[in-house]
Amino acid sequence: MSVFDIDITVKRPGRRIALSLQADESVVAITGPSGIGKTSVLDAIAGLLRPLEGRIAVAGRVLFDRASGIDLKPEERGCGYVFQDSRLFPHLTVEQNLTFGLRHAEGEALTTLAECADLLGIAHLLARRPRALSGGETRRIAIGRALLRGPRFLLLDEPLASLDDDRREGILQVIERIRDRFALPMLYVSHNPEEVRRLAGKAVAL
Amino acid sequence: MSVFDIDITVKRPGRRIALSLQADESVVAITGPSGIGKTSVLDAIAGLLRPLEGRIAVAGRVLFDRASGIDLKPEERGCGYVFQDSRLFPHLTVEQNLTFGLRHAEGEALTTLAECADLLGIAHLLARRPRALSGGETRRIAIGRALLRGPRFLLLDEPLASLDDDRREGILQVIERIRDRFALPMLYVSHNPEEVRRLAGKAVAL
Amino acid sequence: SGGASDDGKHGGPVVLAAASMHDALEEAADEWAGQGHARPVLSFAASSAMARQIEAGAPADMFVSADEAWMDELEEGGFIRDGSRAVMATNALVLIGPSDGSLTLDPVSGFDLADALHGGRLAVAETESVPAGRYAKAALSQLGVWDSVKDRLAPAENVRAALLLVARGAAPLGVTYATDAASEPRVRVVGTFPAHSHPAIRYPVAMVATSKAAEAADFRDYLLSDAGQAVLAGHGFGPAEQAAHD
Amino acid sequence: MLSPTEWQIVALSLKVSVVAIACVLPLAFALAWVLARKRFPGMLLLDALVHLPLVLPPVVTGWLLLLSFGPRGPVGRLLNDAFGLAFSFHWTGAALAAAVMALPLMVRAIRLSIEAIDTRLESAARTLGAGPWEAFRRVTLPLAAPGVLAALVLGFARSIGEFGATITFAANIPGETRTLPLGIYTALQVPGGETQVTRLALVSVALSLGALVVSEWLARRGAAGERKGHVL
Amino acid sequence: MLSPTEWQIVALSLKVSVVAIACVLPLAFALAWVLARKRFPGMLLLDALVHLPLVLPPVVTGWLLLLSFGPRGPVGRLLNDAFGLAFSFHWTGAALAAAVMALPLMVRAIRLSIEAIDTRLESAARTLGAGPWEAFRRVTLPLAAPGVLAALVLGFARSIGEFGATITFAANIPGETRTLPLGIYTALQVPGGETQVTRLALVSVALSLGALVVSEWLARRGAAGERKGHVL
Ligand SMILES: Nc1ncnc2c1ncn2[C@@H]1O[C@H](COP(=O)(O)OP(=O)(O)OP(=O)(O)O)[C@@H](O)[C@H]1O
Ligand SMILES: Nc1ncnc2c1ncn2[C@@H]1O[C@H](COP(=O)(O)OP(=O)(O)OP(=O)(O)O)[C@@H](O)[C@H]1O
Ligand code: MOO
Ligand SMILES: [Mg+2]
Ligand SMILES: [Mg+2]
Repeated sequence: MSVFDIDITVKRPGRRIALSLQADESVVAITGPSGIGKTSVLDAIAGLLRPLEGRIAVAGRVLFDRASGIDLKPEERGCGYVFQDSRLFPHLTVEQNLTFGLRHAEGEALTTLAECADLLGIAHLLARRPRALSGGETRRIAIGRALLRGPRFLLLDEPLASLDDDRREGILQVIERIRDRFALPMLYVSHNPEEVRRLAGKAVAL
Repeated sequence: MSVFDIDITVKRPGRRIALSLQADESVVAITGPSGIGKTSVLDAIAGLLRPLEGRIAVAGRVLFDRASGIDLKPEERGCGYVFQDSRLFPHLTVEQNLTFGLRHAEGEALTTLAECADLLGIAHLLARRPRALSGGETRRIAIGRALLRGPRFLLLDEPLASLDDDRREGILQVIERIRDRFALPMLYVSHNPEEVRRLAGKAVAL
Repeated sequence: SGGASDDGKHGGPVVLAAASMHDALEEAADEWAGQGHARPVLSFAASSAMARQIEAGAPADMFVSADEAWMDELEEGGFIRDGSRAVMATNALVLIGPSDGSLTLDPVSGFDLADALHGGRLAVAETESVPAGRYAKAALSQLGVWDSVKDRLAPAENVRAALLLVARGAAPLGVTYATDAASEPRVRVVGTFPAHSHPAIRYPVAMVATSKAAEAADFRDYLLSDAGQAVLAGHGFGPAEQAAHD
Repeated sequence: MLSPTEWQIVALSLKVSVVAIACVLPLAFALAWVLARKRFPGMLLLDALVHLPLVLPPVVTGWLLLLSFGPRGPVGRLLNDAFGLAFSFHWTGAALAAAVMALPLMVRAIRLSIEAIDTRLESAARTLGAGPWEAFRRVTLPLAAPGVLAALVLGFARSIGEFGATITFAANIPGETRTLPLGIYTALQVPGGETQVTRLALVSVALSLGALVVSEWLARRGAAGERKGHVL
Repeated sequence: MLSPTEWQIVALSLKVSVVAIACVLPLAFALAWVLARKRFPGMLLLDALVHLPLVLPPVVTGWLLLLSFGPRGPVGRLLNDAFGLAFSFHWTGAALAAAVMALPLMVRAIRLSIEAIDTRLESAARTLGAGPWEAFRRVTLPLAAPGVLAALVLGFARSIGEFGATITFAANIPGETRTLPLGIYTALQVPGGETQVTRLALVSVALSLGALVVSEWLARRGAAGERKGHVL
């Protein structure tokens, strides 16, 4: 049973984006130039964008199969999605953002609120609202929210963009630990070749 | 006459951020960990955040001087600001976003719409609205908007985050050309040491 | 001032009139215009609203009130022309029910109104403020039945609204003017209140003190003339003279 | 300051308005949500129907209420047989009239807020495991709070001021349907009633000023966490 | 279908409403902007003042208009002396009444939209060289478009239906101030006038249905460019 078994075509105005991915590696990097369709593919896997055709299976679980009419709702897919645009909830505090998905934890608990806030260096921000955060702080909270949700797999859309080297290194280590300890499947979009080399067992270029 | 003559203190809830910068180099990089205050400092230079005290002069032009009561309005400062969060106008097309500041061009014309769209690879997007753009496309349009505004100086807040290597290289070359041809003062926030080395004559760590 | 009466668009005098006089005055105005005069401009509203317009200096020429109280108020304030006040018409008060009913009930002293309501409410115009309601209250009190129905009332905005409540079956019985009852096919007159049971129902007319319109006074005189009175009588109004004898 | 009768009028007005707005709020929200988010044939008709009480003179609305919710009206008969609910000449009728008149204002305000919500936030909630209803409750609803608050203020003010539909449908019965506007109207009909009109009008204004103060306070509390330190 | 008199009523209603809404829109926008963006002492008072015509029974509003804008009122005298503007018994009076009654609804709708605007976009416009006024015109105003559109619809519907303030302030003069609701009122005084009432009411509904259609069409045109391809 492969970890990722994905073969889909996604429609975007004026173009179609195709991804075919069979991988036994738990972390797969997705690369490709800006605008090629990386985010669109992640959206499709998360259940936010319906593929024209194809099949999506992660860790043996079929999320979408056009042929047999399977199309799990986003909340049934159990993904932890770090959106490229973060999408923090503006009406909630940082802490409420982080714990939003806690009650729906599906996989094993990867971390606790305290540990996560500590690792990401956001413990001092818990009472704040997203509007009063810096770019990198926003990013880190988006990562924390996806981890705390207890996901079956992770979709990471340039999670480390706009973070300084020290932070980046710290979070890379967290991701590596999750990969090694939980064997959690991850799709990792990044433009950074070094990150890709270090994290991913496999890289697909769109 | 130094290109940058800045000495300010900016207030953020619970902390003060101080920047002291005297530089004769036209491109200065600002680095520092996430949340340290890089964006706040750029906001202060752009006139969006009033410093508690100090003085801001760029290319001999005093933009702010607490002592003598000078505080130019944002529209009088003539900066081309690439915001960390892009801030494209959602109600305008990409083309209208790009040309928004054209009528207020202050410095020399750095580029034309056609040339700029070509260099940034966004010519095919001109009729679109910002909501239907990818992350990297949004970023490139934010850069184009700042350049087309005919600025006296540039404030670049991680302009190349979330761009692939090829795009990054292309835009780096554009910035280098502007630096060399127009000797345009630039403050460049980046976490990428290679970019900083390549572009900036000087780097300050916050 | 640039009011409606002197911008040349409306040749005729501006007449503010009680809404219940609508049909009668429209016909009278037609008749008057047919005699070669400029047609009066008729504005219908509640008497209170019109009296306040006159007090505020609105460019009206003539006022037909459903209510002597408002005319008194204007007279005391000096807003109407001395000697121009007269009673233009009178009316009768009736008890009405739906036209598909067969009830007859003579409103005499101590008549069993409460029982006839069968648990429903008696539609009246508001009994403290609206003239038709005040007459109804006076009549019911005089006949000794007020106490038995005063908690069973459905007071409406004006007498037309009370009429509508009965016509629509929301109330089994109502008290209105005879003219209103005659105009609504879905109601029938169950009984007529004796004239002595309530103060005489009079519609006073007067010229506004500031009136400058040429033929305003003439139209008033026409309404009081035999020809005018005949038009009003055609709509069920009683003659002006009757009131004068009170 | 106020006479016992006047206090009765004020208490009744409050009861009628509070009940009307509380009952109509969920309906207003549902309509606003449907009009903001769904595209369906007949949508314009629904939209028009909601606006009806705004367009028609209030007296006509009261008259239509009488035709449908009155003792002989089809809906009125149904509700009476099924639940023993009677509207005509009853304070519930005044509340129904107030609710109907407030509805279009409330729907618009809430709809504007819902249309301003970035639906990508709802998608984010879904990926975090929240079903449609939970995403609605935890994201859509709180983000629509400014519109709901505006709807409450507008609706309350409108229902405190509602006159024509109420008097036509529910009549002007002291202690039962004589709300503030009906009391004011009654006073306005008599020469010299102006002082009472002024007193009751001031009470109306005070009531909705109170609602305004509460709403602005709630709005600021909600916005406090989002304050920006920026000059611009 | 309609008689000449009825056509006259319809045309007058349109004229009154269109003029009222067109004239009051800039004021509504200015008030909405101030209430949304500024914090100043007396703000609540201004807010309350704007809501006044909503809270007070329309007849009282009409009476207050009569007292202030009537020929003997302070404002009325001033406007008459300065510009020869007279309101009583004049269509301009009906327009003034309609404008005043529509104002609170319009202010709220626009205010909701302005409050939803991300002020960082205005900052961005300023750094691009636009002064406050230009940033307002090119960013704030277009982003407030949904609220303005809603304000136009609400205001137009409200003014098409306005009765109490108009008849009290401007009277019921055929061809001058007898708008649709006053025409309906007048028809209600006539035996068998219900068919005319129905006809005029249907015209009212048709007019504002027209306004609705136009507004939904404009709203969709504006939103078309921003459509997302997402399922959610
Ligand atoms: N609008 C705001 N209101 C209040 N505090 C803010 C606001 N924006 C940022 N801050 C806080 O001010 C501090 C400096 O933020 P700033 O955005 O300048 O950091 P930065 O250096 O740009 O970080 P990054 O690299 O993550 O973008 C941070 O602690 C942040 O939480
Ligand atoms: N909401 C949308 N509606 C319509 N088209 C879209 C939308 N989002 C993205 N697109 C278009 O679809 C294509 C793929 O976009 P996508 O966001 O998947 O790219 P990407 O590979 O993630 O790019 P980047 O690295 O710049 O984020 C692009 O051409 C983009 O313009
Ligand atoms: O003003 Mo009336 O016609 O007595 O109810
Ligand atoms: Mg992307
Ligand atoms: Mg920053």
